[in-house]
Amino acid sequence: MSEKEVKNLEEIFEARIARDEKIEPKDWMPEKYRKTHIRQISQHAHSEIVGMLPEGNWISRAPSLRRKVALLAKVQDEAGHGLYLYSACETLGISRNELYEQLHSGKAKYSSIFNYPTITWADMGAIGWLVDGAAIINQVPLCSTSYGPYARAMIRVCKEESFHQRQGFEIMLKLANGTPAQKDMAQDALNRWWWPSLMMLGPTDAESVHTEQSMKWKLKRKTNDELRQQFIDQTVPQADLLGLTIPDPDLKWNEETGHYDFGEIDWDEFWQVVKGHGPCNKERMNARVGAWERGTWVRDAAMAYAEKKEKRKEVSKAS
Amino acid sequence: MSEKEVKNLEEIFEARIARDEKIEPKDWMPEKYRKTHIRQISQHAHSEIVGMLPEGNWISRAPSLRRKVALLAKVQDEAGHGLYLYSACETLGISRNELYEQLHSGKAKYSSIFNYPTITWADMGAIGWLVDGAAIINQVPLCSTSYGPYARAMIRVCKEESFHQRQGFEIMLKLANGTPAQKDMAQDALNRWWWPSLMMLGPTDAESVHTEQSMKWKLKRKTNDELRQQFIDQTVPQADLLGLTIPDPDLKWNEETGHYDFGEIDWDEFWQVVKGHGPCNKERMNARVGAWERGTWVRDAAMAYAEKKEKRKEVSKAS
Amino acid sequence: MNNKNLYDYILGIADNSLILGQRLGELCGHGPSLETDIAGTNISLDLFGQVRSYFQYAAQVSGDENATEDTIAFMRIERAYKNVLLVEQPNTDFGYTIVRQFLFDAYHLLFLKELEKSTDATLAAIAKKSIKEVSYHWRFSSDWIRRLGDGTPESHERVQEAVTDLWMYTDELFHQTDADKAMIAEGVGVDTSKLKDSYYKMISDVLTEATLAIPEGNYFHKGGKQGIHSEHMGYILADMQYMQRTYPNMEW
Amino acid sequence: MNNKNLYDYILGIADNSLILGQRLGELCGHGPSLETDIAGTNISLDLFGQVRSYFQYAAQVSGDENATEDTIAFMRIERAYKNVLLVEQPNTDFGYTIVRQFLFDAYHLLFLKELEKSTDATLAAIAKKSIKEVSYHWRFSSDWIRRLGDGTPESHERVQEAVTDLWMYTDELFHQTDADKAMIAEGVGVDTSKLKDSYYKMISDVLTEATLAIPEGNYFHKGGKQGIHSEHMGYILADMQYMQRTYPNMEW
Repeated sequence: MSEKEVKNLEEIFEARIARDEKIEPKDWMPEKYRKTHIRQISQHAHSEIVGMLPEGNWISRAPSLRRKVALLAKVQDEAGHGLYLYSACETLGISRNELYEQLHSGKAKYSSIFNYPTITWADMGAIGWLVDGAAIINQVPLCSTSYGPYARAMIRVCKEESFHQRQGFEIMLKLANGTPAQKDMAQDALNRWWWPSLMMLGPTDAESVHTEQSMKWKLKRKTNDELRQQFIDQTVPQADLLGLTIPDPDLKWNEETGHYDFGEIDWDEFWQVVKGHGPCNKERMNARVGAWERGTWVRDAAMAYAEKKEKRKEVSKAS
Repeated sequence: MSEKEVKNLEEIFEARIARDEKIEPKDWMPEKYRKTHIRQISQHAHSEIVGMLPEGNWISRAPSLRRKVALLAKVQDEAGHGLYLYSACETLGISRNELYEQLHSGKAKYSSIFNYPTITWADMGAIGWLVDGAAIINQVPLCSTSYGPYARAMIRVCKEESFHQRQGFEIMLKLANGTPAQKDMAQDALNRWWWPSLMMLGPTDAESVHTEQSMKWKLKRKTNDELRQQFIDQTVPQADLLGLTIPDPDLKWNEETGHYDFGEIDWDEFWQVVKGHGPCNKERMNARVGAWERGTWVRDAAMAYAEKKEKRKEVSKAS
Repeated sequence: MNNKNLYDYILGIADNSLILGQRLGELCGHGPSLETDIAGTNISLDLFGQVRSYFQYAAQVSGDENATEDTIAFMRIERAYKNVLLVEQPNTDFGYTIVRQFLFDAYHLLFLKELEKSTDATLAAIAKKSIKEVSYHWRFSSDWIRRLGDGTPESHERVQEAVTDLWMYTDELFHQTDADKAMIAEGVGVDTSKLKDSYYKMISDVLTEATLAIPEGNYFHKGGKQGIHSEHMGYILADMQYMQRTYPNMEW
Repeated sequence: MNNKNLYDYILGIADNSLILGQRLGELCGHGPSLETDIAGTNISLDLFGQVRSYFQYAAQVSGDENATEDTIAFMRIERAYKNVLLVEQPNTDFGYTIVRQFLFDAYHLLFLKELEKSTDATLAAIAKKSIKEVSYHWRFSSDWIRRLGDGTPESHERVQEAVTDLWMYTDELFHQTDADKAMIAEGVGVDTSKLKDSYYKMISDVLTEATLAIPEGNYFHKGGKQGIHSEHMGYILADMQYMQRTYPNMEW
């Protein structure tokens, strides 16, 4: 293709996006669009499957059968999200094995929040309430993003995430209205998860590298700081309802702006965790890579069996 | 050596044993004596180290610090017994690695009692009281057996075993005088360990293959049935003291014989366990072989390091 | 308790699902592929769902007004759990996990199809609902037996080892306790002795198709149904009961 | 409690021995040789012996007449355990076990030599008695570092990996809690900040001798001393507390 032709295609492409048309896998797309989407969708998919681990950690110890069933279902949903998102990503011409390879080698990232340990049952509440809460704020706008398969996957994901968030809030509510030991547990979980949840909305706008292009492609509709403010404004009243204290002495309602003011985020911690130095980065990667390696013989067997079956079918057809 | 010379040596040898003299490693001994001793001493050594496993199973869950320390010390003693006994066995011209090889391949046996699972804390009491009790009855006569290194090892072993037995009885006593839950636990352990403990004294005399020769060499002073009767006569009053019921409806004092009569032993079970079909035969072997295999690189490193050190010493001497 | 035998009988059924569900739950997020992870979690979910139905019924039957599905699930001592030894065996690898599942599913399916005919309406209803789920479990596990058995030489060897090792726990599935016998006599319980031939045929057919050898061992372990478990059980319970034991008498 | 800081300080010391002793206890009977099994069990025994002395003292200090060495050892919730993250790391293999031991022993020995000078006579006495034991632990672990580091290529690589992985838990040993600071001010506690240089020299010397590289990572984990543990801790406690939680208020 000549440069001019490409330029022409790009113009048509950008115009389609501007008209809110969906881009589909077979459509022409600029290489950068494809790469950016692979990066973001796969990062999202990886976050779902790494995110199974901190919650999976409490399945064997859930305090009631009802909670155990709900937690299993939640972690299963996350695996399901991983599956749709990997599939969406594969439509961009990359295989799931390549995506795993990127995760396992550390080339691809996943949400840093999952590098914090889940050390009490209340963490199951806090993750649902805060982490899924922040995730929804990140994700709802993606339901109308420009790339069709991603947008459709996100519609399904968001619906389930809302359910998870309510479930998490309900765990917190039960604890907050429980015995002193339970209330302590809830407050402690809020203390530990609050700041990492704020960090989930991404670095401050000044530090964020992908914002402008992502806005154009509708991979982003608001800046990180706007999303963070939205999350805080929405969450503070919920904490009040629970009777729990958000661990930020600078947090207060600002009549003028109509938003909550809040304290300084420890960005050093954020970048440390992103760089791989969070409390559980190593455990999470070991768990994923370990599962993958221990599973090699199983996947090989499934493939060999499928091939044999195929061959037998051909033979029986031929004869 | 001519046949006659051998015959002569054998006569001298048997005469020494008859005079209660000890046979030492450098002394001449008949090949059968050597083989029989390797078999018995290694079987005994293997029993000590396999015997670490059922008790080791409760170290992490011991109910008090005092009990945890005592249990650790006991299991450590067993490892120590293993060590003396392997050493005694090595004086007969076989290496510890060869002995392990025999254990791991299933060629060498160990006491079948350790193929039963330890499923409650009370099992720590029952093992000390009953299993060590039966072991002592088997072992005390060996303190004056004919082979010097074995006799000396047994003196040390027996001293510690008596201590273990008292410790086990004390665990039972505390449970028997405790809450109903504790008393149930104690009775349940007695129910499960009673019959296997009786079997520990070996098959009935009619079935026992090694008795006659072993008697002559002072590897045995009493028959299995005599030892079993001794164990029962000694243990029944202890059970009474604990207020526990021995699970044998046929058990009763016989004024005439001055011994307790007792019920039929399930020898089918005994032979099943000996043949490898006990509840934990496979687990025990997996644990031993697994530890050995996982430790290969460590033992190799220690050997390589020792060789390097030796070489360096030579080099520095030479220069 | 008026219905001690019925209570014990319900627990004898449900504890299998409880402990197997727990074992599968341990694996969540650690499977060989996302698809098997989802399936394993799904089976665990189904089993715990069944457990809840059984234990809610058992709580009623117990006559103890403080009994709930959770006190029954979490507050018993080890000797009071009645599951078979098979389901408590460890997740050694995917081969063992699948074989354990396969050997249980075949029994579970045959059992439920009979329990559906129970004169006890509640048990019959739970069975009816569960059959659909367990049919899927059986399809999943037997498909994987075929894949692994007739896959690569390595998978064949590994799954054969698991079959050989776990075979000795199959006979206990058909062992009848006193409560079982009493409930059979009343028409409530399933006479499992009548299922044994179908069971061994059902699994042998799949094993043969999967090019696997049917073990010839004729010694079997039992004890679980009497509460005499393997050494694995204590560790399962230590985790499973952790919260209820550490924070007793609270609502979650 | 009058002596809250002293109580917390004692627990801060003893919990390290408790959890490390527990980890070593898990290995009993599973070591690479009989000799290492005996040595590991012996170290575990020493550590639990020390724990008993510390907790008996803590029980006195607590002012709670129901407190005993066992209630303190077994009846706290996870967030109330004050051990460093290092000691709760898993027994991945013999390399990790030895490196964990080595990194702790060096600190432990330096610490006890200072604690021996404490104005608190009980702590000074426990320290004095423990120094002899811990000197042996240090000899054992540092000897094995040399053997593994300068043994075979495989052992070198494995132990290097363990050193690199566990290095990030060393800095926390010197982290001072409020209770630590208060006790230092009173002359009871050890000012660990003064031990840091000696510590890194002590371990670096052995690592160098063992032909191992000293990790260059300059990020470190902490949290254990504030009761924020790794995900391993819950499982350690589930086993360790199992009996006390399941059968509360009984004597053993």
